[in-house]
Amino acid sequence: MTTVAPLLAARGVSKAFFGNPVLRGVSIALQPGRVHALLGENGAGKSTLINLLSGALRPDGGEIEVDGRAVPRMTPALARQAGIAVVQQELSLTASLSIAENVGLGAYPKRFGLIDYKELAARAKAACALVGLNEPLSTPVGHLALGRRQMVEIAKALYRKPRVLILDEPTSSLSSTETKILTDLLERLRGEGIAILYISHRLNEVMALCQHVTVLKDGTCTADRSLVGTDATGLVRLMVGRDPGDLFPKWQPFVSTTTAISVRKFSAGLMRDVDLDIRAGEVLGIGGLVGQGQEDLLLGLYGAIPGRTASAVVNGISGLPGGVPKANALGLAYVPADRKREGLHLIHPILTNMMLPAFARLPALKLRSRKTERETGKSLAAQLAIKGDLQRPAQALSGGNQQKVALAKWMPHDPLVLLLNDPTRGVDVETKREIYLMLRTFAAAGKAVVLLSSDTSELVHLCDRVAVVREGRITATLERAALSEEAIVSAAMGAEKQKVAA
Amino acid sequence: MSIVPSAKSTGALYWPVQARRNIGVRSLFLVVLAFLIAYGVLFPGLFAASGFAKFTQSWFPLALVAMAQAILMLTGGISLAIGATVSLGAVIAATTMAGPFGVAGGAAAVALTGLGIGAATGFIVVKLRLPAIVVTLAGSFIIGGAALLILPRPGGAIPAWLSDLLAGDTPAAFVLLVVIVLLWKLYLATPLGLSLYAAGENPVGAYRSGVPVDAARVAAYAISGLLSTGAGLFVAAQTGSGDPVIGTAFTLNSIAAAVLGGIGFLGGQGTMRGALAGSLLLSLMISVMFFLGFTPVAQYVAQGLIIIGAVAIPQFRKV
Amino acid sequence: TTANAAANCIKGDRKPPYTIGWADIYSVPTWMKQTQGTIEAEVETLKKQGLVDKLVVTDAQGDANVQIQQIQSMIDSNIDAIILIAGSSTAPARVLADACAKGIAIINFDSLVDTDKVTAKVNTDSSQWGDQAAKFLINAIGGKGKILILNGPAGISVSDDRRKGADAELKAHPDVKVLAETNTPYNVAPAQEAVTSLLFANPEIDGILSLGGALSAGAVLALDKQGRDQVPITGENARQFLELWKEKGLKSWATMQPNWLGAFAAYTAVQALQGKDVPAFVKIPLPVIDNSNIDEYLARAKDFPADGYIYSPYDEELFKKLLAQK
Amino acid sequence: MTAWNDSAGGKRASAILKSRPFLTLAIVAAVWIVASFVSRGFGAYGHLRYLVELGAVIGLVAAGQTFVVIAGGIDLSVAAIVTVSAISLPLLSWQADPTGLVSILAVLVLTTIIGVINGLGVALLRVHPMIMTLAMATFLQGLLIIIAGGSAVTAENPLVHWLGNARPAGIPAGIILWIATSAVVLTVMHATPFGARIFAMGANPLAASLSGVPMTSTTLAVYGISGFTAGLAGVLVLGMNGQGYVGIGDPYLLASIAAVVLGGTSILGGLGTYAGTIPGAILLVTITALITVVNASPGWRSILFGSLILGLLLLSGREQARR
Ligand SMILES: Nc1ncnc2c1ncn2[C@@H]1O[C@H](COP(=O)(O)OP(=O)(O)OP(=O)(O)O)[C@@H](O)[C@H]1O
Ligand SMILES: Nc1ncnc2c1ncn2[C@@H]1O[C@H](COP(=O)(O)OP(=O)(O)OP(=O)(O)O)[C@@H](O)[C@H]1O
Ligand SMILES: [Mg+2]
Ligand SMILES: [Mg+2]
Repeated sequence: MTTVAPLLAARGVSKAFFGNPVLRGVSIALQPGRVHALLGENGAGKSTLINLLSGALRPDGGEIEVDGRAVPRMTPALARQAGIAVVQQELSLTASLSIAENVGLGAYPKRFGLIDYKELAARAKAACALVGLNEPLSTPVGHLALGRRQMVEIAKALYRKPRVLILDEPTSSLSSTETKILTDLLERLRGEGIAILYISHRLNEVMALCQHVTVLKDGTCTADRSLVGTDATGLVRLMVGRDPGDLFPKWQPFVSTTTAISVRKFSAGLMRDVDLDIRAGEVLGIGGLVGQGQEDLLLGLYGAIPGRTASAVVNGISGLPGGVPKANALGLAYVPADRKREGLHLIHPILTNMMLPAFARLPALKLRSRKTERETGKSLAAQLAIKGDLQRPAQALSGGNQQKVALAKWMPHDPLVLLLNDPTRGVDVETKREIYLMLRTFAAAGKAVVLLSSDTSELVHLCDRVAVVREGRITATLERAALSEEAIVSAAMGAEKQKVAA
Repeated sequence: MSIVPSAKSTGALYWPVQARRNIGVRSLFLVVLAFLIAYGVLFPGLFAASGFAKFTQSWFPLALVAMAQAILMLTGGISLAIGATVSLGAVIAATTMAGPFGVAGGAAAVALTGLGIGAATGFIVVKLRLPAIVVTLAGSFIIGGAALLILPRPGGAIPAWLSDLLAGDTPAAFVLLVVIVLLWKLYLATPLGLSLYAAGENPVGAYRSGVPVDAARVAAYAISGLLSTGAGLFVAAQTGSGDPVIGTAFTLNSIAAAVLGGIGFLGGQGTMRGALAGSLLLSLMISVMFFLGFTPVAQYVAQGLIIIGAVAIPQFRKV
Repeated sequence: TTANAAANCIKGDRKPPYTIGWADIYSVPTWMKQTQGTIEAEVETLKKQGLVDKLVVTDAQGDANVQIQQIQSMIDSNIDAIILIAGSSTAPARVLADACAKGIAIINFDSLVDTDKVTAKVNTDSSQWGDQAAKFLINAIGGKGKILILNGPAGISVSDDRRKGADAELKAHPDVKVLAETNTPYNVAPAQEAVTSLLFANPEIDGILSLGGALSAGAVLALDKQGRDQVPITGENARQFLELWKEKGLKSWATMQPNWLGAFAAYTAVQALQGKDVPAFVKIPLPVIDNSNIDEYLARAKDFPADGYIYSPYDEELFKKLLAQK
Repeated sequence: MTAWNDSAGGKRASAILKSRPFLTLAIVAAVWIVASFVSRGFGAYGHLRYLVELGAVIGLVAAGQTFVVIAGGIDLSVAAIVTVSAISLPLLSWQADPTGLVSILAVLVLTTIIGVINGLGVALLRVHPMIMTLAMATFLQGLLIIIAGGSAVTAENPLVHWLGNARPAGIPAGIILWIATSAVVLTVMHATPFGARIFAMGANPLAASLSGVPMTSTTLAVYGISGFTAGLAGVLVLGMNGQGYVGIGDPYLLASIAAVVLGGTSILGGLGTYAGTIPGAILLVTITALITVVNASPGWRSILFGSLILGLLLLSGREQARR
């Protein structure tokens, strides 16, 4: 199999941004009928490498080869002609265009110079069917939830009938059902002889799906080998270069009688008449299929969208916070899922991003102390292992590091309740471990953590309780003893209505 | 999210897509309709051939510049040179059409100038990555200066038959508008046309998807220039002559019409039908206020209120 | 126009009391407000005589296209008379022809339209304005010297006509050197800014040919602020300029575009509607302000806005006389 | 922005040298030097001083405009506010106010309220800033019809006259006012949490609001500031011309926007500094003066003006890629 010329390969490519080397002499070869994993910590250069492979960026040195032949000036158009398709993370979609128009973007079927809508509909429908996307094709993508958009992005790649399919963290915003659809699909495509490059921070997926792995560390290739005979621990060792500890911190029961937040008949957005108690000292998981109203639950509690309630007590004060500043004053903090759109100011320095909650609550005209800001920033960066100059704009950080910044900015304020919306999306294992540890420590200090997550294993291993949301209601609240992936999934699917009390 | 399996046949995709795009502008359509009815009640002559002709003629140039502005805003651009470009178009029409090359030659000169100015502006904005608002501000002085060089004071002439055809008691303006809207729909049905939206809203993603982003944006500027000088030609025909500063007010009005019509500033948001409705509202407002007998002070106040109201009310319904 | 033929556009089918439409191009500037004041006063008088029942006012906000639309609306509402200051010397021609065909009396004053399809045009002679101003200035500087020319906005026929009117005199005196020319709105601030820069660039200046509006006041302020001696300057009847003239003891000459052109237009419209013959062009003699009569003007200053124009007195006798001229 | 980095000494100096404000300043200096070769008196100290004094008016209007643009908006009502300020000040002058200070304060309160109303429309009615402020400009036109020409008696306001004409220590009072305003503006913009909130709001309003930035009050404050500085500019321009009139503010709308953008502030919001707007304003008056002294027909002058702006824009930098 290795004797066949790779469909797509990089030979010793290098890339630097503004003089900072991001990739140094990296090689990778994608063979037909193989799912190739690309692993590495946040910022290791994975996305950059696929941007080189797909012509979105041009290498400073080295070569991109298609079918064994070097392509001197790779462009997205050339890549498309060569049958290379990339699934970017919800990046390439246009909200105001319909699903079909997005799926076909850049490769519309034409008739007399016009887009052939009939043909487009047929082909887009086929691509969408592959990923289980059954919304009407005329739906504007802006109306879709994040996970569904991700499916559109995948459909868009499939629409091009690729020979080489590159997926950059395709599952990070998918629910387990959607993930299952995707993995089955990739299995099938592999069987059809397609070369697949798969980037993910979810190692169990990698183990289940991939045959070969390339590991990047600080822009160099540290491993390029078959996955046969490697287990998850081995993978992590490959990535971080040492023996990994347990991903999840040891769970310890914490007895607390105080409730941090208590609401009755709470409605906000999609959520309807929910009763919920969040105890101080616990990590409360929120699970369910994507888009059932979980996000509205957090946003409503946070005062970011209008909510109604029969009664509410938040950190001892009755009534919902009427607005984000009030919620912050009550000790609530929220970390959004879509860090680029909701969590960060990409064009502003990392430091400024970290200080923003402070700016929001300090007296408006009190003079700032640059020195204190720098020190706070430094200690936060150290705490969360964010490397490099804090004066760089946040957009220069890799996705995972951006997530850390979005979390870090709340730390100086000692929030009593942390509302987290999928905080480990796109975060590498090491960082995940750090975040998990942080959350448990946080809870152990008597504070409350509400963790909305699309990663079921996270819910199972980290949380004290998990509330499962379906169609705007909490359909089950699973106590620790009853927590299992199966229990969460079945509650989410509504297979059986259960109310398990510990 | 509704997870409804699509039962529709795949053949009919175009029309559902079009229908979904109406959602944002429905309330504006209602406001415009209300004004149209009010106008019809106040001035029944609107439904006679000549009344209708005159009414569409006064709306037509504003409709064109609203389109010219909207197409730019869809790509994330903007132009402060629309007014000057209208003036230049009018001046060129009024100086060439009576000359040896005749109406056809004049029209060609007007069209080429519009395309050329637009393409040049687009090139500067897109390729040199300069902020559109200042480039076109500077452009407005250059283009306006050129108009003054060609015609230092109002003058020139448009052949009477052309004026009578375009701006007499004929529905020519309306027919032209319909044709232009059809052409726009046709353009939007081409890959380059539709990529306006992607290029405006998500240029990086569009580029990675293989969309010729820069070409789409430069083409938008060129079309915008063509529409602007076209509006100038019509104004010249409507008035029978050229005036080097006739277009000045169109700059802000085109922006107001487009934004009123739901076109966003960040690119990719809004529809042309919205911009057209916005321009129609601005035009109707003037006549309706006349027939309601508003004093100038009341005209200013009402105009401000209508504009704010048309934008704010739909916002409230969303909340 | 023969003696018993009615005036242009008039069909004789309209009976009093008339509705008069005042198609203002931009109602906010003070000159326009003053003009509207004279129109309203005149309409009050005509109302008392039972000749007029309503004055309809539109404001085109400076946009010639809107003015056309508003005139169209006036036609649609079957108004009896339209008086207007045009936003463009060419643009309204066609809509006015339509109005004329409907038998509406149209009196165009101040900014005129190049068309015959109006009942009457009423204005001072812009060309003569430039000519007389140039004559005064050249005379005041002794037939030779360096001058600046301040003019209104480019692309507008009024400013162009006034400037062209000055040409003959300037050509006739080759020793008068024009150092620089500017085009700005007829306002104080831009004139002051331009003249200040021009004074630095051209330290020797003997006179300033200013062709209207409040430009002269700006020029005087510019000289004053630099501590320079005032030079002979022409101007218009802006109150600020006349006050500066007196205060600084200027060697000056001014004329005006009397605001009562508006009142006269309304009066003329009604005359024409009543079947009286009116001349197609009523030339308003340029009133001259010089050192001999400036005090008369300043004595009435308090009746006029501080940023307004002190116009010459008028009455119905004057109107009759003007209409009688051939 | 780079000028406001917190890097160490040497790095900081080089950052300043490379920054947009400094670049704009360098361009101003270059234009002045070239122009004084072209025209003898152009570079005279008195002329430069006058240009800076003129720049003060644009600079004041552009101060508020910079805040608004950084916050992600735009204020199209500044011209009308300048006019309202200059026209209504004489109306608000009275005998019991010998220094004229009270009338000035009254006018500034008025224009600030106008600005706050803009802010209300933007923040609460969620009308796009361009539309809200355009509509406000339209309202103010109506207001002007009512109040303009009402100042039949020129009310002499000593403080206004002083601002427009005095030269303590040889420096025009307008320039002193501008320097003082600039110091306050720069401090508020770059050294207070309020300033940081504005940048955050402009760069990403959604993220700012989820981070607890009080959006409504910040928006009101931003437009209020714009109303205030436009009002202040109206007072100054009234003093410099001795008389207010309708249209006195008109030149400052596009000039303020151009000064902001030429100074390197992104029209998309979230990035920029008033430190760039200051030379941007001086640059504009310099070009205007240059065009005035060049002998050419109006058409050519206009073309020259536009080309100069375009050329300088090319020099002074490009918009960064976004999103
Ligand atoms: N356009 C750019 N400009 C500047 N720096 C960049 C740019 N793109 C990437 N980088 C930097 O290059 C490094 C590699 O980024 P890249 O996105 O490839 O990492 P990654 O391996 O995909 O990380 P993650 O797992 O977080 O997605 C990062 O440190 C990032 O800051
Ligand atoms: N022009 C740019 N300047 C600075 N940084 C950039 C630029 N373009 C992209 N980046 C950053 O470089 C990194 C690589 O880009 P890419 O779009 O592949 O995101 P990513 O790492 O896959 O992010 P995510 O995992 O969140 O999807 C990202 O962090 C992105 O924000
Ligand atoms: Mg990545
Ligand atoms: Mg990533």
